[in-house]
Amino acid sequence: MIEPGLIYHMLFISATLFFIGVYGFFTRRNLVTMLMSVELILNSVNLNFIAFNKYLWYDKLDGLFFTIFIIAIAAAEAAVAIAIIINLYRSHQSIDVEKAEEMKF
Amino acid sequence: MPNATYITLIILLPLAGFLMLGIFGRKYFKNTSGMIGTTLLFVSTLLALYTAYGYFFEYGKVDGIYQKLVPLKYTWLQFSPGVSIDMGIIIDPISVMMLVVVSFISLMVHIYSLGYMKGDERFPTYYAFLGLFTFSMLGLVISSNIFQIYIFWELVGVSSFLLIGYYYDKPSAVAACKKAFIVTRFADVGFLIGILILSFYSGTLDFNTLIATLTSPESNEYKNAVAVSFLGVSALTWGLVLVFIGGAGKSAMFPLHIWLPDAMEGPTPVSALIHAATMVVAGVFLVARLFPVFAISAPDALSLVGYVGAISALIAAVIACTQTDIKRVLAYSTMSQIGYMMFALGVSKYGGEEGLGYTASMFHLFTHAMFKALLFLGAGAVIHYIHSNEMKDMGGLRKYLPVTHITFLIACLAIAGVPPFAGFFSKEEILLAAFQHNPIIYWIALITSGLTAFYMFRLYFSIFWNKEADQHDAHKSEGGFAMMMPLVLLAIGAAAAGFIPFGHFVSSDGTRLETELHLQFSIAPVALGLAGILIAMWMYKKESTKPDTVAASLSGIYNAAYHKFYIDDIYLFITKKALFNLIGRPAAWIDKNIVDGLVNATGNSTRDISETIKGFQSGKVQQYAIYFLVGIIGLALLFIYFWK
Amino acid sequence: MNLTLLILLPLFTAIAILLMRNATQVKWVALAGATAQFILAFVLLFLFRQERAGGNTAQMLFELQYNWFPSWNISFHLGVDGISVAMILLTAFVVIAGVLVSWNVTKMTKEFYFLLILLSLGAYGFFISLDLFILFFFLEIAVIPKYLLIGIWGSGKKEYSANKLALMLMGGSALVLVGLLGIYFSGTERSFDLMKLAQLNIPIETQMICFPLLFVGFGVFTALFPFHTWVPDGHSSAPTAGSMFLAGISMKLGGYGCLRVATYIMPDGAKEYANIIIVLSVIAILYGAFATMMQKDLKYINAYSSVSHCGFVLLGIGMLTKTSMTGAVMQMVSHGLMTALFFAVIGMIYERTHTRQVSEMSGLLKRMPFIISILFIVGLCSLGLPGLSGFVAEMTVFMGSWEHPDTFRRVATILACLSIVVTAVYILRAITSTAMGPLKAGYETLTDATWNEKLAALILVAGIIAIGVAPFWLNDLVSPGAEIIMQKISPVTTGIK
Amino acid sequence: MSGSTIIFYLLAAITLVSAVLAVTTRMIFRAAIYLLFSLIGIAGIYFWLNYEFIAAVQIVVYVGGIVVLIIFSIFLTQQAGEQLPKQKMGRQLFSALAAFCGLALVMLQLAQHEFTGTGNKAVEPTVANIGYQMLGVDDNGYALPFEVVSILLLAALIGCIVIALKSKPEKA
Repeated sequence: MIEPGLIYHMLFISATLFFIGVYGFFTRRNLVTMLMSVELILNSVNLNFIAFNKYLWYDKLDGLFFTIFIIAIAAAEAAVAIAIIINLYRSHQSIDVEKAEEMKF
Repeated sequence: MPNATYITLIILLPLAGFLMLGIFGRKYFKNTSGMIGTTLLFVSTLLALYTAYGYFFEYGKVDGIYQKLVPLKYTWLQFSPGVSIDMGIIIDPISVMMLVVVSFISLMVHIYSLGYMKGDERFPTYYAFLGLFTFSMLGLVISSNIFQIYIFWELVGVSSFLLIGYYYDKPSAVAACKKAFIVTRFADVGFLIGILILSFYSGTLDFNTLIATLTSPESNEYKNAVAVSFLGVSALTWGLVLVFIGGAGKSAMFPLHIWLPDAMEGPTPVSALIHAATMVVAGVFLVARLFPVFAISAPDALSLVGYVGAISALIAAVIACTQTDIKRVLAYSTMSQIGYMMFALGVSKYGGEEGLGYTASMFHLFTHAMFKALLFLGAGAVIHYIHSNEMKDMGGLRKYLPVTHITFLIACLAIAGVPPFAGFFSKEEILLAAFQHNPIIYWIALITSGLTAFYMFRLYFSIFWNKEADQHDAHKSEGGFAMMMPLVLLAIGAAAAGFIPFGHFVSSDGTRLETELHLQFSIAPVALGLAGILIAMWMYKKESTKPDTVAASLSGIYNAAYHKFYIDDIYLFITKKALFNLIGRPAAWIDKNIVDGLVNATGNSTRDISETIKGFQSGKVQQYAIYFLVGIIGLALLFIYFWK
Repeated sequence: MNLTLLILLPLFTAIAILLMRNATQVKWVALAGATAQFILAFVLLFLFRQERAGGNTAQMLFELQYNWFPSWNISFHLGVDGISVAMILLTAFVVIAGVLVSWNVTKMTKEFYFLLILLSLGAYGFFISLDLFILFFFLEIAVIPKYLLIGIWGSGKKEYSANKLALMLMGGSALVLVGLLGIYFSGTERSFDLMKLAQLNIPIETQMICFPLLFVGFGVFTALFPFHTWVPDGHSSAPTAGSMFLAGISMKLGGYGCLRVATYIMPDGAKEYANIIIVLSVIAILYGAFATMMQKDLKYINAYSSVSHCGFVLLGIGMLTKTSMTGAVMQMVSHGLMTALFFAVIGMIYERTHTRQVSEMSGLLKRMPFIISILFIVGLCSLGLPGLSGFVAEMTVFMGSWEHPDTFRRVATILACLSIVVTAVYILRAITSTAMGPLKAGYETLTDATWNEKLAALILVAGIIAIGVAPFWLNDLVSPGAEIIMQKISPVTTGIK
Repeated sequence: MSGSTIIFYLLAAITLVSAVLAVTTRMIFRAAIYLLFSLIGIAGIYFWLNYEFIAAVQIVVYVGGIVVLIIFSIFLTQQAGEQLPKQKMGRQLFSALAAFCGLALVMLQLAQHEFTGTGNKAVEPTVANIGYQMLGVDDNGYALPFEVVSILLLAALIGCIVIALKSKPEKA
């Protein structure tokens, strides 16, 4: 019923997804697209939790709960992030991160 | 036993005067300060005379030997067991003699100044400083501890500094007081190191113990002190030579004499007191105080004293012949006479007949104080009248200043060694001592004595004869009673002091020393003296061109002497050029540029590094994220593969 | 006597100052506080002498110990011996004089006095701590106000000086801290307690490392060559009271630390490094003196001369004899009083002439006899005139140094002796050209000292003369303490038997 | 290769490919859409693993909520049709390299690691089980985190409002 070997597949997917998100986070200059990359990263983490829950610790539901909470927090985070982005857009007329660099030195 | 209270009072009364006048004088004793100072000193002098009487005639002698009594000793600063600075009083022939001389001359000067300094703006300050000086000088002579003597030594130096710089708005006076202080200070370092050496080897600072341990060849201290040597000279000799350097500085011995002529910038009574009669003989006194150690344990040091004294005597006499400022002539004469005292000590031995030089030296100190103070005070009277120090402004004053004239003449005769004035007796003893022990010094002394007569009478004739007095205001008087009385008293002293049988009271080992005149021996010096006087008379009695002719014919030596043998210039070169430029300036430069530069460089490099590093804080989120990831990967690699 | 009073009194004074409404109130509160400190210091002296006369021979008197941070063995441990009492007296003298001469400060008066009092709090705490941790704590309290005093109320290139001073002193403190921790972790017993550590026999390897750290760290405070460059800049930029506190108190923190902490705890280290200390201090003495000769600004002259004079403190410590240690402490007290007075006088002159350049002044004696008399006294004290404190201290150091028969120390002592000539040169140059000579045009209307200036000067002069005329009381106070420090250093061969 | 496995690979491929496209395309609106597909792919994987509840939540919150939010914000801040500015080549290469290194490292570690599951009896991730445990206050209950998250959500809500508020013009 459960193929333990599949956990490797799941983890490979998760890791790949994570680094795709990282790559996006590094290369995108638009804040909204950076936010998307962050969502990808969060999802890769969720996938990890679920995979472990499914294949290694199926006697508990902890991984699942973490996923639920992460999704909740991600929702909150996205909302706040977007509020910040909009505010930034108002003040800078742009959401290019390269231009928002007041916090240097 | 002597009464310590009286002796303490002798010293403390002038100090009280100093404190009272120094602190409250300007406000409350504007006009009465002179009288206050003089009265206090008068009491001091009476007490000193009383003490002298008591010591010499009542209790001082035990079994025919004058004892060194210590009626008071108080531990002032304890360094280690046995080594302490004590404030004490030592009563022995020389200290009692000095007590009398110092207080008496000081009293004369106090009285004289009542007239001389009248109306001066800083009258109370003047008397305060005189009080300070008298206090320190009296303290110096009764010191029972070598460090105590150093303490008062310095205090004497500072009061001399203050009094030379009394006319502080004259730049020359300011320069002179600085010079005097610094030159003597330089010598004092020698003294200090000498004290350190002596105290180290003797294990004490107390004079009596120190002399006792360092003169007994059996004691361990003595053996140690002689065994250790540096550059082939024993530690003990080094110590004494260094102490002598201190004395030489204070007593203006060659080559540390350069401050003395300049010190004449001070008020004339001060010159009489400090730079003629009392302070400048402190060096002689110091050598006399340590005389047993010099004579018994370090004859080499003692002969150095002798030669330095002789050279100083000669050089000063030569220079004195060429100077035109009357106070400077007197200053060089002082130096020359102190040279006499020094070499008299130098040729002396310890004990009995052999100790004639010691007695002679002290005797000369005593008589010299009288006639040199008189000369200065007389010169003061002249300057007071003429308002100039230069010989060329003077001449024919004998009619206007009769008292001064007579007293000055007496003093000149005394210093020239004409019998029966005081100088004759003391000088004869010195020459005799030199003749017995060291022919070289004897010949130098003889020449010097002729020169002395010459330059003193050059001075005398230039002031009182020479050209006829011109338009001096007739209404000006010679000076009041206050100025005349000290002149007369001192003249009596200068004339009669020679008849005191000095050897009965003061001798190297405290025993009675009979001194008699050897008439056949006296012929040479007296004849030379008279010759000097006659030459001076021939050259200077009438206004003429003879002096210039003579000077021209001796131009080389005359010029050298006129420029004080260029010693001042050498000093100036060493201090201004060498010391300031070669040490001071580089030190300041190094501090500013190298040491401080290093500090600043540390600061600057820190700033530069941070300038570089702060580029990382670009404010760009993505860069931060990349650093973050690279860091994580790096750490992961580190922990996984390298740091298992 | 409860020693916490010495900490609480300045603390309450400082708080009271903060509560005051206007500058006048602030000044009077500060003066009252300083006077109370002054009285307290004398009460301490009196009680201390009484205890000693009563036969109490304990090393530290009035000891007091509270647990402060038990898990790290930090305790609030206070106590005084003669050396501390001497330093406390010095602090009290300088504080009251400093408060008095700052009477005319108008800029942020409240903060100014607050910082002054805070600094005194740090100093008192430092001198009475017997626990290295709180000792360090108070050391830091004493450093920080200086930065502000110079940075805000200073003159000239004050920011530069304030930064330099604070950084160098902080660097010194950092070394001290490292050294303290080294000691703390070295022994078998984790302790910061000074008295305990002194009994512990710290291993020689640790001493070899920690002694230089502590000595140099404290040495920075007391102008150890070549870490002295904050001295001229700091002093010359500081306001008058700031310079007084800096030279009179702060530099003494270092000397006291070198003695009480470094040398006392690590006698073997001290012996190993004695020669280096001697060399550095002789360099400081001579080099400071020669550098002073070339200075033109009165404050720089005094600052460089402080380098030279503090060299004597370090020389006395480095010579490691009881007499020289006593001399070092005396020199600290003497130099503290003297240099505070010197800065006070310079401040008074500057307030009137608005210049500190020696060449721009002349003949001031005519217009301000009081101030110039004080200048003479302090100058003469500086060049070591007997009857004033400088002489006593320097001579004690010389005598102590001379107790070693070896040539190296002899030469060092002789070189140090030579500095008294150089000192005479620069001091006379400074005071004669300011005070004497013809009065400079434009100075005809200058006025003499006011009551507060007179009072401040007289208090310090009284201290100087008290030591100079009667040094035995200070000697009696200090030398037992020095003896205890010396006990652990195996008796150096002394020539004087 | 069973059908189930094929479906799994298919879902994985959808997820990864759309993720790559989402981070590389220069049309911002398309990026959002690719993200949508990627998220749906993940939801599919959850379904495939029999975690229906999570899959549902994934679709409701991510697909229905967050992506829509993102699309709104795109509309609010950007011309939807515009192309995104191009990143510097060096940065792209370096990022790719860093990401690849990280991935390689993780993969290497994963491949070398031996996972062992517990032998206990499985708990079915039914909605009832989840519900009981979520609000349970016993040892395994998640009531407290639940409350915390709810407060966090509230805070986020307020925060959003505050941040996005237009600042009032300052009174003179």
